Amino acid sequence: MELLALFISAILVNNFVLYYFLGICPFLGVSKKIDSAFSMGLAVTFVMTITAVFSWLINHLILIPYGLDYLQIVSFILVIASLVQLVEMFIRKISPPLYQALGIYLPLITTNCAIMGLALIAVLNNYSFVETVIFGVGSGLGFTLAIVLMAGIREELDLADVPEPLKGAGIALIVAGIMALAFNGFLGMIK
Amino acid sequence: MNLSSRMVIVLTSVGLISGSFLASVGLLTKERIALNRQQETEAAIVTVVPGTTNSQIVYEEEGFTVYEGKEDNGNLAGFAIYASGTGFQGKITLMYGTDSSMTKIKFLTIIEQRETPGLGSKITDVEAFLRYWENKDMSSSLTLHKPAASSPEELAPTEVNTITGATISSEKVLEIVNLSLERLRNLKKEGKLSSEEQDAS
Amino acid sequence: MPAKSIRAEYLKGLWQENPVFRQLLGMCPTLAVTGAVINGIAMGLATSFVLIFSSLVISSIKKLIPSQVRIACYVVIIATFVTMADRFLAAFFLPISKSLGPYVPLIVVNCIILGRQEAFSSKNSVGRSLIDALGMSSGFVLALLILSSIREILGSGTFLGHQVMGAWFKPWLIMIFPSGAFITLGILLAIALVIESKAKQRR
Amino acid sequence: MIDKTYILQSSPHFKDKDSVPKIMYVVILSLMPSFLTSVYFFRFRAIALFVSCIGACLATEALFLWLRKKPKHSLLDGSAVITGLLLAMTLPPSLSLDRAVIGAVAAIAIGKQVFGGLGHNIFNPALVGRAFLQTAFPVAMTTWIPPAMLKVNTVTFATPLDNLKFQDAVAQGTLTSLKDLFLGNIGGCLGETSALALLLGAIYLFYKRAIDWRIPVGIICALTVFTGIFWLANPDKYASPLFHILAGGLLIGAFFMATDMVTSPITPLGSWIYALGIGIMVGLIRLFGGYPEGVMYSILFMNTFVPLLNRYTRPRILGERREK
Repeated sequence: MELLALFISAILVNNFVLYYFLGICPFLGVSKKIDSAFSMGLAVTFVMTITAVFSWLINHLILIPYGLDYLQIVSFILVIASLVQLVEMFIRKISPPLYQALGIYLPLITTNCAIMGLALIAVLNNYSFVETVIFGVGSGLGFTLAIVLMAGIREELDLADVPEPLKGAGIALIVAGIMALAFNGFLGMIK
Repeated sequence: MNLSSRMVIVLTSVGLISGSFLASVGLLTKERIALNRQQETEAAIVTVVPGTTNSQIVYEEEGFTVYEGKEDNGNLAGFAIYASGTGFQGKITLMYGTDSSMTKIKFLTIIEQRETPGLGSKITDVEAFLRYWENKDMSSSLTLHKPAASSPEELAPTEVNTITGATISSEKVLEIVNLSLERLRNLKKEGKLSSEEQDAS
Repeated sequence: MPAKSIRAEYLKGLWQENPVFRQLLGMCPTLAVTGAVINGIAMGLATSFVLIFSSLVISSIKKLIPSQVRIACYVVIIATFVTMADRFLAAFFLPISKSLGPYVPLIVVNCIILGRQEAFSSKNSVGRSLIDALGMSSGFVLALLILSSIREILGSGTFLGHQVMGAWFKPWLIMIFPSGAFITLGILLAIALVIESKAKQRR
Repeated sequence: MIDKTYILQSSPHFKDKDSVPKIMYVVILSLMPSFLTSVYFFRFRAIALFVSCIGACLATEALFLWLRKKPKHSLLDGSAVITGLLLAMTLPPSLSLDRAVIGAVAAIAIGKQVFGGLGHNIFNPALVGRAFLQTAFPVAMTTWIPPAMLKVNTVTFATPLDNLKFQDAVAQGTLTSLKDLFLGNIGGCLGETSALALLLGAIYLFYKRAIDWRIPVGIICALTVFTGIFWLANPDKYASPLFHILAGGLLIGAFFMATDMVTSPITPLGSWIYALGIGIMVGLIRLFGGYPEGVMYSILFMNTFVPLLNRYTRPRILGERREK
């Protein structure tokens, strides 16, 4: 039950984009078309889940037992970078169509703060292994939900008469603000 | 020198240099950070059990710690209970102090919270919330006074106040305290909190 | 290097290439920590520290690094300085370190920093890189300062914790919330664009 | 197939100058019963709030039209008046006027004009204004006064849903009676208290065919089923579906806000999904959420899905292939 609560809260209540402000760059940059937004969301969810697993293992099997917590930042970022590389090679071998869909987004993910943020927030909240993985999947899905909704709205806004200076990032940020207001309704739902 | 060996050498040396840098930074700041943490706990204990000059842990489990506070002359000043739980938006950790016979809650303080700024975060506000927790009867579960009272005199000895507009955050704090009170009463019944026993062991 | 170009190199970070308003970089910390001015300034300074020192180190060893592994080297160097900043804050400024939470370690993935290394430090002399980093840092601090001032004054009625609005003012809590951050930054970006297009017309 | 292509136009459906004000005036007229009951129940406070909200909405609209050098005629199309009217109806009667003005400015500015004005907005402007106020001034937005008819000597007064959520009204037996809910002699937002007045307006809207019937029907059905399950399982703890339908902002939301043509789906299937989503989310928030009421959040939340719903429930034209 607590795991379910954690999962839903990661998607809706503590949404990575709308609550933690993580992954704003892809959220603004790759949300112009629904299809690419969806692929980006999937890629992020995928990498987040794997990162959750590996960052927890490294933190609890190496860094904490040997008192190396000051290497956390360096090791997490290196793990993420190499994981993205591996995932990219792996997908290219296993499933070329998937690679076609996700390929161009994978390198972008290395500097996506959502992935690093996931690892750090999981450490900060002292999540157990299972919790970390659930948190990773949930956060990834939350990111996907936010970016796909945003892309839908931005496609619609292509036809709208948005004031010139607000076009692009400006209106996207205001939409995100109103989305954050709407998502507030879920506050307190997770006990 | 060919390219690949140059790559390896550069990467290793960058790694080594930054690693040693970090190791020294880590060592230099480690003590200070640990000290910060300890000071924070000590300050909280003194807030909730005034007069404490010396404290030690008498019982500890996940998210629940009981400290015993002693005065300068060695007399028991009271107990400080550290407890944590989920709030409206994130974890709340708090500490409250009792008198030496564990009949009354003396003071409550919030150590960490991530409640809504300006609303739920008022649980850290002395005027709006914390002063309503002074001298509460801890022999049974406490209850919330709704709607908010405007002065502590309006409350019964087992009642604490609600924050206007943040009922849930107030409820969460109450819940954390009530749960830990129950644990505390059980521990006391089982005699696990007597300091003599601690001293002997 | 002539004095004029030094000035231009510095000033471009403040406005024309301002990382937040013009390049839309480093948006995550810009939104996340600007609920209070003190947090905004602390974040700005921590990021500046990392940017300036990584630029110095990278521009001085750029010839030694083979281009195939340059990103890995940059990341390690940046992460080193980030850890130093993080540790320093935790050791000496605990309250600030606590309120910034995960966003200090997250400087490591701030696109401004890696972006400047790729775009500038890896190609320019140590001096020019330093000036570029100083300019970008100032631009970032400026952006954080503007956003956090608006949010703190409207959201709490205070500036750096001091009451600046009269008793008549009722704080707009929304400004401290994520929604307020998004909306304010969106409006600021639009204002920046208007100013820029006006300036262009004049030129 | 040819018939179906008629629905394919994108919102807004009404582009010609005549029909926009006409529909708007039907909506305004349909809100009159609620307007009158709120003035009856809350007297001067109600009038002051209506005047300041509508005035501020018109002024903000005019400011934007002037800034963007647009023709002024859209100021008189009635849409800004409706936004002001609806916003005022969702405010607590005790709200101070300066706050109401802030909400009205937010409604028009960030709810409507930043998207390019009428027909382009994604979210219901009045609800954006209300959500802005709710987050900015949470205490003032949840402080209620008793209606003038009720001779009670309290300054503050809980709404039926507050009682349900925070006072355990079902178990205590203090739940507001359905008759009071229906007539509106209760605490709450200006225009939401009297179910009777809202239903009168809704009948007029149906008669004029001004709204998509699927949306209110879907919302009410979803909420009935959702709250009905819990009520049947444990009637000592949960309130009946009828209570949930009559209480709070459900009726005004279902008939007057969720049905806003610009911000609701254009396809029948989309409308059903949208309405069910709102109904279920209202139930979730009221039963398990942190707030006593969730109509505003639910509609705004489902507003964000409308572009996706329009896109994926659109009937495919014969021979059309999805582009790759």
